Amino acid sequence: MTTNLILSLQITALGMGLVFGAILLLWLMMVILTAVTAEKESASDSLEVDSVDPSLTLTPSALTPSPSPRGRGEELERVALLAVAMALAEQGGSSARPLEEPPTALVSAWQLGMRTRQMSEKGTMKRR
Amino acid sequence: MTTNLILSLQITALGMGLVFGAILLLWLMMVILTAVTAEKESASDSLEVDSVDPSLTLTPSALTPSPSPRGRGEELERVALLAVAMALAEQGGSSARPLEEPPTALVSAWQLGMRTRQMSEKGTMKRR
Amino acid sequence: MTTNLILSLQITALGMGLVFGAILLLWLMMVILTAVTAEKESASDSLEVDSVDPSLTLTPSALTPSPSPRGRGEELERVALLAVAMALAEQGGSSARPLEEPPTALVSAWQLGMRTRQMSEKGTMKRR
Amino acid sequence: MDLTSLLPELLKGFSNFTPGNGVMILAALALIYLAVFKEIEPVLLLPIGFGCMLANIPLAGMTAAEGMTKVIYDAGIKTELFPLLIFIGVGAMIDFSPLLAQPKMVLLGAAGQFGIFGTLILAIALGFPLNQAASIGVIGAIDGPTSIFVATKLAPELLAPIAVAAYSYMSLIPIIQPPLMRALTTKKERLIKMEYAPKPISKRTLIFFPVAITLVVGLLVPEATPLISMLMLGNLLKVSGVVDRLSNAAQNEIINIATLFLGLAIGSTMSAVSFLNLDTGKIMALGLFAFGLDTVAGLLFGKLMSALSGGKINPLIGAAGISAFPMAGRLAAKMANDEDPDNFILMHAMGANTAGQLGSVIAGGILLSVVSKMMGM
Amino acid sequence: MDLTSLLPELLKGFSNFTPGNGVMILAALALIYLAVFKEIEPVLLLPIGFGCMLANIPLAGMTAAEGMTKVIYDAGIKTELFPLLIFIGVGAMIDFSPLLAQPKMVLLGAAGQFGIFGTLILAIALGFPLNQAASIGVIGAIDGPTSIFVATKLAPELLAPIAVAAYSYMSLIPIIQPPLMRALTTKKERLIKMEYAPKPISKRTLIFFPVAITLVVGLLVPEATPLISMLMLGNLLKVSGVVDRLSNAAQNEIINIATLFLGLAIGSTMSAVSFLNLDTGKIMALGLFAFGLDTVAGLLFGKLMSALSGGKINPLIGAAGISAFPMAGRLAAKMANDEDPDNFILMHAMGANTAGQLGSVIAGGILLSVVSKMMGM
Amino acid sequence: MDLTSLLPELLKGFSNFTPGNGVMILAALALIYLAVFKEIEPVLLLPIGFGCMLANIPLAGMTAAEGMTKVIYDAGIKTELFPLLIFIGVGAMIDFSPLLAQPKMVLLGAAGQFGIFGTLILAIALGFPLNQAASIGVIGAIDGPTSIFVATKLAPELLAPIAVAAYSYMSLIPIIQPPLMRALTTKKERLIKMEYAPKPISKRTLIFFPVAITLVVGLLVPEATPLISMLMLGNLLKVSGVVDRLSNAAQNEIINIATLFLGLAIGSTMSAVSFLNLDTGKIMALGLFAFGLDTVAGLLFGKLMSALSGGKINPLIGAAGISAFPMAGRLAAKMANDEDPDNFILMHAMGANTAGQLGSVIAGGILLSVVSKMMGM
Ligand code: NA
Ligand code: NA
Ligand code: NA
Repeated sequence: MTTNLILSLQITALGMGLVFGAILLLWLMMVILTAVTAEKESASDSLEVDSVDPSLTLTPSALTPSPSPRGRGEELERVALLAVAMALAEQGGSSARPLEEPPTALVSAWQLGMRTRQMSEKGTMKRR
Repeated sequence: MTTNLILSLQITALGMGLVFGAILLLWLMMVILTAVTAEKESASDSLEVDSVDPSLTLTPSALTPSPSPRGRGEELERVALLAVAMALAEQGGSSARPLEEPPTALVSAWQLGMRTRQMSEKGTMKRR
Repeated sequence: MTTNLILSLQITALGMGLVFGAILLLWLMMVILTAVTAEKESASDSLEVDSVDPSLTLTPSALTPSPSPRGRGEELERVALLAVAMALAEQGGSSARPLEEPPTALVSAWQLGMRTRQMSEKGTMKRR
Repeated sequence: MDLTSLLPELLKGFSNFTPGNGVMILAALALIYLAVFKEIEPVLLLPIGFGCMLANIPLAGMTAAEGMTKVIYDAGIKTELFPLLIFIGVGAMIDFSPLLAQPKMVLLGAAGQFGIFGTLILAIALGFPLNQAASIGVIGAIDGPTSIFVATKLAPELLAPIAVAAYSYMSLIPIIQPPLMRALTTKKERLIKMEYAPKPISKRTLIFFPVAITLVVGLLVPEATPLISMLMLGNLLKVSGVVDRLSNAAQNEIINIATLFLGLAIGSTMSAVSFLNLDTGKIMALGLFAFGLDTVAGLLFGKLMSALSGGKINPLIGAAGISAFPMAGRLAAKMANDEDPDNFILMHAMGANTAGQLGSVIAGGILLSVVSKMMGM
Repeated sequence: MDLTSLLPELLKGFSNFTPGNGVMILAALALIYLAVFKEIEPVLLLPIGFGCMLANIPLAGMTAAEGMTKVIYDAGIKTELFPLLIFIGVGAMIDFSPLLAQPKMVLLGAAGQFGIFGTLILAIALGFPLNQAASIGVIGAIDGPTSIFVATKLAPELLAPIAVAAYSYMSLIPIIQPPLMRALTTKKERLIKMEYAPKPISKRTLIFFPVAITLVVGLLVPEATPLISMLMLGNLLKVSGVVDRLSNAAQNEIINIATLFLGLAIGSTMSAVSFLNLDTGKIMALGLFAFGLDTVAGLLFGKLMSALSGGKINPLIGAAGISAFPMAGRLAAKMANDEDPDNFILMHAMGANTAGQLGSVIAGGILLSVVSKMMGM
Repeated sequence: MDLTSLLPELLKGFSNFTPGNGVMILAALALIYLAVFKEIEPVLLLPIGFGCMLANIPLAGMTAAEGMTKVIYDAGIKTELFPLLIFIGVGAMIDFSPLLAQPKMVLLGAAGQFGIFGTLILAIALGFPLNQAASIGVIGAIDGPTSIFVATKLAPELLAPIAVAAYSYMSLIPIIQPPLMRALTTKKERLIKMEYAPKPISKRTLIFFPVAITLVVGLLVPEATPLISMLMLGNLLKVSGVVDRLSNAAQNEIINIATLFLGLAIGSTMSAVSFLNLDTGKIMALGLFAFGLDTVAGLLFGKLMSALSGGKINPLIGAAGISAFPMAGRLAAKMANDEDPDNFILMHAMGANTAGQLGSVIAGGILLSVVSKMMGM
């Protein structure tokens, strides 16, 4: 039993160490990823994110009150609006959101094409 | 062949006897069940049933003309209305019905919660 | 290698011959099929086709400008309209189209029946 | 390469085509025709017909060891998964409140099963062995999944004709039942109006009911547990109101996929070799007999209940006890309404009809239990 | 035929009924009750409860070699397909932008896994062998599919109590966490407001993120690859925006069908023989301990981060690092908001919460790796 | 416990990582990039790319004997279920009325298959054995499920590069075809206007058509039966109008789930060991050659028909006979319309395009039949 307990303590030390190690690497990866991808983005691109998933949680850029000089009340107002929007989004389900068509060069001439519609059905897709 | 026929007659007697026996026990169970659960119900609870499944068949409490002194015509009117409602319900499909949110104490604070929405999607769920 | 190449040439000759042979038989079959089924059709029946699948491609009878004396411009106008209709149909998805109830003698009394609704859900079906 | 050796290979489709294949393909076309143009249970007869067609195209390999329909058959029919999955969906579509509002209606669900046993007797008399006779008898359950489930257990070799008979006659209910209804009831009986003054059914009752049914039937007739439990699981998913996701999945993707594959797989067993024989004809005839006998038994029991109640019960609702949910229930109500436009017995008929559904499953389980025991299976 | 020989056959359902079956059926009814009337994870506890009921109806054969739930168990649990399919759907429902906007929050997802290892130690001390102790510990991942996946690999015999514990306590988070939150944080700490001024997250970042996570975690902890990759596949299907068909299938039919069958199959392992023993009780207690320890560790680490940051971090968000997505995140935000109606830390809490989801999967994989290696599995 | 012995274990992900894995992961990222940012057949290339990534994470075990993608591969690729299920859905999306209105268009569907055989010759010349050469040739069917079905039967070891080539080039049709169209047709030819005066197609014709096609093709080319029958089953489900439930299931859940799993399973065969070799490069080149040769053959046959008809047929529609439904059809119509805004040949092009779909399946079946026979398989 004692050997087993010592073993389990070792597993704990090792395991938590590895978890923290892996998470630290993820942190590094995320910092690099956001840095690398951000510099390739235009402002308009980043706006798109707002509508990527309104139903799951608040999106960052929508909240950006940040070190602004605006009054606290104004900020709260916005948060309240967001709460309402969130509740509505949750009622509506994810299929209701207006997913904008990502603009692509190659296929754009074929957006009307049936294959596109049938096989990927983005945008105005209604079914589920 | 004759032994087989006798056998089949025995099976029939036994089988129908068992079917009736089982059904009689079900009858007993249903009487007990409705008695037991009814006494635990408030009036408002029983109303809920009305909307549990309008699309499948008439619900009992909606018809309750019963030993009322009202005229036969009035009753028929209600039945006719029901028939129309049924037909409409059948057209609309089961997804159209307004399923009221069952009120529960524990989770109510979490009704807005995503997990609830994602994993059980009751009430206003639109999809399919 | 050379024997293999000769083999592959033989396969090609044989294969393309068979493909053309099979396709010619299909041609024959289609001619017979359209002839046989057409003579059994009333005009009203053939109109139904229009709505069988507006979302996938233009339907023949909708275009029938044919050896008509109408001006080319009028025809083009119709084609343009069709293009718009097609685009809309593609946006809307196949579930949006109004599928008319095919009239049948036997089951018509049971159109209201739940089994029909539950098990085949045609016509106004909303789900997905 | 000797190209001439390929020529027989090229015509193998035709050279292996037997007259039996021709007959079965005509039968397949007839099934598809009935499904599409007469709308006779199209969701099942169309896939069955198409599967039958495929099974009779020589060398197509769909039914071979690694063929598609064989894979589907092994995955869903041999394991009995498909009828059970269909029952989850059917359960989510049934409303038991009319039955719970008038529990005595449940008795009509017992009487309407006599056709099962009467047909079994007749099948034995025609020379079928016990396991096959029982499988044929269960056509009289007048419930597709029950028939398929029992036949798969007792006599899988007869699955195709039994399934075809069960679903074909199911849609012919409006043709089979009315003459018997008129013959066995008097106009006076058909004019009987029934009071409908049930106590309201609470949501709590509706939720406890499927659980209680599963336990009671499961303990009484263990062999009926798979069928009754999946029917009740579907019902519980719906009435609980808390798992609409699952309830909708049961009523849509699960039942649709299972139905399509079930039909294809059953149809694919209809090869000329195994289907074209006298037995198939006998089974079709016995199936029709079963439907008729069920109706007669139900009506006679309805007349008995009518007499015992002092004429307060319209015997027509007895015909709804055969199952064939929900068509038989509506037909009984329609007959009464045709006699007297002021007579509405739909709620009573639907109560008897859902009772028939329960009775069918129970009778199927009892038959399975008794016959398995007798045959030492 | 000797009819008297059939009589024991007819009562076999009752004669084979053991007191253990009775206890387990009561437990099944309790699970169904909690699911339906208390809405405790109904999509899982209702099927689990129903499956448990079926497993304790004697001779029903659902769990026998060719029984329905056995077929489903072999197809989806033994192969570990169901938890992975569920993860595809869950991944398509997660939004990682709050986490990407504040990467340091990811540290909280590591601290919230301490309960896994603390519980493992306790389970060893209680006499469980290493593989079982690790499986019990992984209840502390506070993530259903992770717990099921690891338990299936290490100790499938404990799958049912582990799954029941994981999902039951999951819904009790709002009851388990608040007392610990209040006990371990000062009012001053709970009042801390947090700035939320992240740089905007581009769509490109959101698309690269699931791919990068799969690669990094896959290389670091190969054993975590199945779980993390399916979670990230689901997320990629959603954020890519080009395969809505597949994303919707993942969030609907795939997750619904997998959830229903997973629940039924897990419930069906709860036969009296295998479930009714002291170990089950110990597991339920250890599971509760794991939930508590996770919360404590998360909060203490939150306090540490708060102190290190000079009081700019509200330690309550540490409690969101345990996983239990998304409830723990909302609960932390609600606690702060209850103290001060002007205090909104939802975005930070959700960041910590999604970090907890990642941390749980990673910790599960690490545990699997270390224990497999040690046991020479 | 010796902790130092665990260290290599901890780095095993990296220590087992080969340069080949790195290359394949880059290829996977490229596929995902093309799918997401260039929208090249995303529903297939995204799962294929993701599956490829997983197959090259060392020791992840996804492709091991009991790994997830192996389970899916065995269930759906080895059994050939997935391409057939996809065909049910595709069939429900095809409208054959333009073809039925102008039956002679069907000839163009034969000419557009020459690329299959021309590529086979070239592959033989490059040293591929017959079964592999035939599998590579069938990329020229320009139809994903047909390519996958035939390759699975003849040379499953080449499945991944063949599937990747088939789907990648499919989306490059708008880049591959136009130069060939301009090079092989004169401006005068491209300006040819075509009368469109078909007799109306009755619903009855549309219903009989899929049944008749199944029977005729099934008897002529039994090996093509699985593919053609599932395509036609899907079409029948739709045009019959009586089984919308099943038709919708085919077009949605069945095709979506099959597509996602098919992609993952195919991608998971792209391990460095089996994919990174010269053959893969050759196959990609041969695939491109097949696409071009199909287009050329189609155009030349279109010119022949144009000449024979006295200039009443626009040869551009010949390029639509290659399959690649429906893109090739639209592309031909667009080319004509670009030359003369008043020229509309869409209906003719779609007729040729659906004919190409039929021709592809038939050619695939013939190839399978001939090669199987020759190799004594
Ligand atoms: Na019956
Ligand atoms: Na956790
Ligand atoms: Na082709």
